[in-house]
Amino acid sequence: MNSDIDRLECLSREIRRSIFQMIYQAGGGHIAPAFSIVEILTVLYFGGVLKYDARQPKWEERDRFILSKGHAAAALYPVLARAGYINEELLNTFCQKGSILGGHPDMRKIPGVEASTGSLGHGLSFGIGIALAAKLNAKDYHAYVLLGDGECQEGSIWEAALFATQQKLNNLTVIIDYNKLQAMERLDQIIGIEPLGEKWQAFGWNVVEVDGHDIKALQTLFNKKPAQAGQPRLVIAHTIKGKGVSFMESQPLWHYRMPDDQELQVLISELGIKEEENNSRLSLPDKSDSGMKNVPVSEGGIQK
Amino acid sequence: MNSDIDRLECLSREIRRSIFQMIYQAGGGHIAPAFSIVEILTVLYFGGVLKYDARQPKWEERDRFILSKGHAAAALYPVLARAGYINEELLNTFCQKGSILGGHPDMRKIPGVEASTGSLGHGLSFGIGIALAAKLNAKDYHAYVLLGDGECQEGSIWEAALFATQQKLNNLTVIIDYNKLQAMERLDQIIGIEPLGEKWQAFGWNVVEVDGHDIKALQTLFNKKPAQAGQPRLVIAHTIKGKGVSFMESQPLWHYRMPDDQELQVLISELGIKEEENNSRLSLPDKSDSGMKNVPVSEGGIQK
Amino acid sequence: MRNAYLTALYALAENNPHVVAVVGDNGAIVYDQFRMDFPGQFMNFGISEANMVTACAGLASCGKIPFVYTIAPFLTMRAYEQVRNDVCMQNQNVKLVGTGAGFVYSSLGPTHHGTEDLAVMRVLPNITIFSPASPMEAQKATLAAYAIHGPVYLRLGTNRETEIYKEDYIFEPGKGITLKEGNDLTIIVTGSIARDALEAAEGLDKMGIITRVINIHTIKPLDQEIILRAAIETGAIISLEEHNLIGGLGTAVAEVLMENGANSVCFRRMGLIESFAQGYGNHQDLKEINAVSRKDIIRIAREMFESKISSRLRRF
Amino acid sequence: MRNAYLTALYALAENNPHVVAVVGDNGAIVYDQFRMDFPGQFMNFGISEANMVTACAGLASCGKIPFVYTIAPFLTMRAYEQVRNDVCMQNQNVKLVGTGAGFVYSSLGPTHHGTEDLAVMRVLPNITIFSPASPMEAQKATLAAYAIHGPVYLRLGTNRETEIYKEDYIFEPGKGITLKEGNDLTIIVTGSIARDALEAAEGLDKMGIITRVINIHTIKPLDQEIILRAAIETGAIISLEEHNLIGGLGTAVAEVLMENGANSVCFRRMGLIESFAQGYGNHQDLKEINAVSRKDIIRIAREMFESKISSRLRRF
Ligand SMILES: Cc1ncc(C[n+]2csc(CCOP(=O)(O)OP(=O)(O)O)c2C)c(N)n1
Ligand SMILES: Cc1ncc(C[n+]2csc(CCOP(=O)(O)OP(=O)(O)O)c2C)c(N)n1
Ligand SMILES: [Mg+2]
Ligand SMILES: [Mg+2]
Repeated sequence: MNSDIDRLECLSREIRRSIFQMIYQAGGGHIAPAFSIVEILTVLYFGGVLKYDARQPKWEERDRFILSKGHAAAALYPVLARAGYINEELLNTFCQKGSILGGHPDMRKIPGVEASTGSLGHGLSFGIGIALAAKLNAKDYHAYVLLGDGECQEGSIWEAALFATQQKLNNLTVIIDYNKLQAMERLDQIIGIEPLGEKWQAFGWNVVEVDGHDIKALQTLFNKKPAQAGQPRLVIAHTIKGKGVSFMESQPLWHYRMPDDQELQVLISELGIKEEENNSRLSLPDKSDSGMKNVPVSEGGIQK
Repeated sequence: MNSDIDRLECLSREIRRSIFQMIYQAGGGHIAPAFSIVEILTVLYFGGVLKYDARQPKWEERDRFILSKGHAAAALYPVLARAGYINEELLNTFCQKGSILGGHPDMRKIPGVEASTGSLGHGLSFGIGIALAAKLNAKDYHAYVLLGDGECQEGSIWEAALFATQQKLNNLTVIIDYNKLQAMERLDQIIGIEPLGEKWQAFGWNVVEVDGHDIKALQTLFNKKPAQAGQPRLVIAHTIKGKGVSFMESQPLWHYRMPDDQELQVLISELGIKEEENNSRLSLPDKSDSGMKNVPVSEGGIQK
Repeated sequence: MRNAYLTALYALAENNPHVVAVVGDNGAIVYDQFRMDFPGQFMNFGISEANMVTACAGLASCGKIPFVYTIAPFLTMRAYEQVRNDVCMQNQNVKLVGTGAGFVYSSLGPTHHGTEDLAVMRVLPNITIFSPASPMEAQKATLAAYAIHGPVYLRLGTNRETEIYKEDYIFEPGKGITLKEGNDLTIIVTGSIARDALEAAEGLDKMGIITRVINIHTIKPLDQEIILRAAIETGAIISLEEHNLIGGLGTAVAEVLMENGANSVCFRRMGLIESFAQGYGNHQDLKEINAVSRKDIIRIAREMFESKISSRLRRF
Repeated sequence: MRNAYLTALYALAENNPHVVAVVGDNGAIVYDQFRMDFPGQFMNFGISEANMVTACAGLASCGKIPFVYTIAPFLTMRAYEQVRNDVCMQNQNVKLVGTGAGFVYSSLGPTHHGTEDLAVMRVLPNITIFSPASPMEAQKATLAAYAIHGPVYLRLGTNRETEIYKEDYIFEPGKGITLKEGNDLTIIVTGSIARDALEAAEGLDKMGIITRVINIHTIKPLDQEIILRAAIETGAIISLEEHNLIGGLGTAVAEVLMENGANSVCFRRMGLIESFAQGYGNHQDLKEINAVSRKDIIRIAREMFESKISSRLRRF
């Protein structure tokens, strides 16, 4: 058991490194939003939670995972690569001309992606359609939807929350990446969503809370059949945006930003990126364009 | 005091009669949704709750009332007439060529209408803008928004609910016309919203419940300053859709439907429409078009 | 058109259990028979159009074929970004069925009118747009929508339209229909106002302006050929629709004419000019108030015909 | 353009306390100065575009002047029905400021692209649409938006555009600007891709096709006169925009040309053809992938010019 946890922890570290390397090569991206959900994805895909067969991405009985906060695509791609859906080599093309891997995931291009996301507030409703289809088609799969906490400010989330309860979608699990930050600031500085658990309970959901970086706790939770039958399940995963890099953690600034040279050194050491990897894939950016060549300055305010 | 209640009850009865006569003349309309809110409007406008001056519809310090469930416009118009905003005679033109009174209220045309509604889920956000403007402009008015219960299925309501709490809009009162019916069926058959009070509480609102047809209770409630400072207030008004006409009460069918001859007789007696009134304004419809000449068959399923 | 739609939907549901009738708290009694016979193929999403549209895209991604039925603006505008991102961008097999085309829900006012729907749907990739003119056509369009694998917007009126086709005909997606021949002028029309176009054309015939009437039941893809032929053969084209002048049928016709160098044709669009539909009353009242009644059609047609003649004269 | 916008907004807020800067969880650090200096005139509505737009209509109904700033599709499409019913139908004094015009947010993909926004905004009554081409123009358009009492949609790019105007000029709403003279062909363009049009035109000049470039910074109301003059004087018009071919600038130009009998002009629209913007990479990459790069402009212009000449020859 412990060795399984070790394996998953090791995988998580690898995935964080991949995320950073992809985004760094692309010249920009949402690092902190991706770091926030690494353990969740690791446990879902490699901790025996999701039922899938990467050789048959359209297998009808597969469980479905939807990354509703699509801006964390850079976390999903290395996971899909390790799960066998896409070639590892592809990761090097992230956000580049000719690639199928964009800043948000495209279900028409990438095997293993169930829904194209990017605009917040769509994934849960899409997942509801999928969970409902299981009922209509008498299939026994489960739908997992990962939401951002800021995303819960979108009304469509609450429309969906009401509907899922009405339809008794017990084959639906929603995970909220509760990192307390949205793009600009803390949620409670913009629009607070506390008490979050009470809200979902009042909307009829079976609510559980967990440390979203605790692999063991996540695994235990996801592999337990939900207690309440006939209810959709909500997992509030307490997370840290930018988890894994000290200067990024819980800093709103890092929603969409690239490290400077000094920060880079800290990051390399904290993520445990080895020299050889660093040499082969992480070349320091050309000062003139600050490595920002491929990705536009997004809403999230890169200032440099 | 009691005579005041009597006056308001008498007014309510008058308004119900007006509603029916308007709609009957027009040939169709939302009778039951309008009957559901008569006492609420009566108390707001004539029970000393709303601060207004009909001669100055744009008076900056006025309280604002927004009928978010705009399909009950036929209840608002007679109230605006009795409050002095519009001429009583206009009521006879409801939904007719050349009239300013349509099936949903238009703020560009009708004095006293603060927001054009008709599409559900807009009024609360509009009211929030108004309440927020009071804070920004340092004005001391209050905004009242009347929602349908079915309308609470719209996500925009919950976006607004979160935002109002964040902004501590204590100059905002939302009233939910909790008649347990939407257009097609009971809410709990389509999308249930129970436990309604808990939902709003979890969204940070100060929740009170009241019998929405009890004039005294409504008046007492509205004229009490809300206990909690810094919170928006929600009034859950338990109502009966179609209130006042036995065969309409709580019958989904009557969302948008006109009585046949037999029903008409019952209605005339139950609403207490007097002979002279009946003669002057209620002419039995021409059989060939069932009185449906001016108003289209709406979504709500008139079958005849 | 509503009953015609339901008849077709009933047949489809009977033949394919994946067909699902979806409504957004509307349709009441009219779906009773359907619900009774196919309880597992009916779903009411309540008053939450955004969730409804996206969930239907999710359903479609698992092989279901949702026919999503509600009032046109709530479907195509309230849930616009959902239609764009989840239905069209992902190319899902969702059928969007909007009722209340144009301002047939007259007295309910512009919140309930479908007067911008063609413009906003037309700009979306991957979608097919049907805008039938009569009950029979609505029924055929419903079946055609099913036959297409991909997003379709089906724009329906209400249930009061009377039939304009005298006999059965073949509905070909993307092919316009010449309802009436004529070589002096063409009215290109879509939706139930086709009847007004036909009646106006008969009036014009009597005035010696022999008017062709073309019904465009498929707004996208558009039948370029029938339009260009009308341009060449009649030299004057009026487009007519219950829609804002911008972005709908008239604009689509202008695009075709311009890019195909259909040069010497006189052209004029009829529809709502920089406004929502004004006024209350019945459907006919609103046509009059908004200057798209038969009288208006005849007036504009006469002006057009005269300017065509005089420009021809100038040319000689 | 973003900083230019903010500079103008800052000045407006300073002069009028009713001006309110509204954002939807975006703009981060760039608003820092503004927030510091006008804390009571800044408001973050979070990730709830529908509530944001309607609430701003409510604010405007009480005399506030909200400038609502977020990514174009979330403003104009996510909240479309709110823009339609609460801003345009009620004719409220709300300024909608969409960033990321076209596909400048290249690698973020089509959910973040503004490639249908002109079509969906153009069909709405009462709205003015500005689509500036450069920072200076964005600044002027912001001031012009303020000067209009009523709904305005201001379509901004990002912050990377370089200036195309060599000197100050007068920005007149509704009046196009001839950026470059020429009589062989006209490119009518809007937005930051105007720079590509200019550069292509210089290339074309060298090939002997002296190309006029007209910048349309006001999409609505449109400058008919400058378009018709170009039709007459140059005989060939290309429209160019980072937008779907349908419903945007090109379509607006087609409408004007057709209804004004600008007959003998060769016309072609450049933009996204029945698709969302394809591919990833930087802005330039996407222009190439989607066939609206300088090379493409030159190629199309040459084809157009040749067909103009040959059609002229045919005529003689
Ligand atoms: C509908 C919509 N509005 C705005 C955005 C821009 N946006 C991208 S990420 C983000 C913040 C999301 O916050 P949260 O859901 O907490 O995710 P996190 O950043 O914590 O990963 C915003 C506002 C968007 N993508 N979609
Ligand atoms: C956005 C939107 N969707 C659908 C409708 C159609 N519609 C009009 S009334 C109604 C039912 C409303 O139910 P409720 O809010 O409970 O009001 P009540 O009928 O009880 O007055 C519906 C669905 C609408 N007007 N707006
Ligand atoms: Mg967050
Ligand atoms: Mg109700």
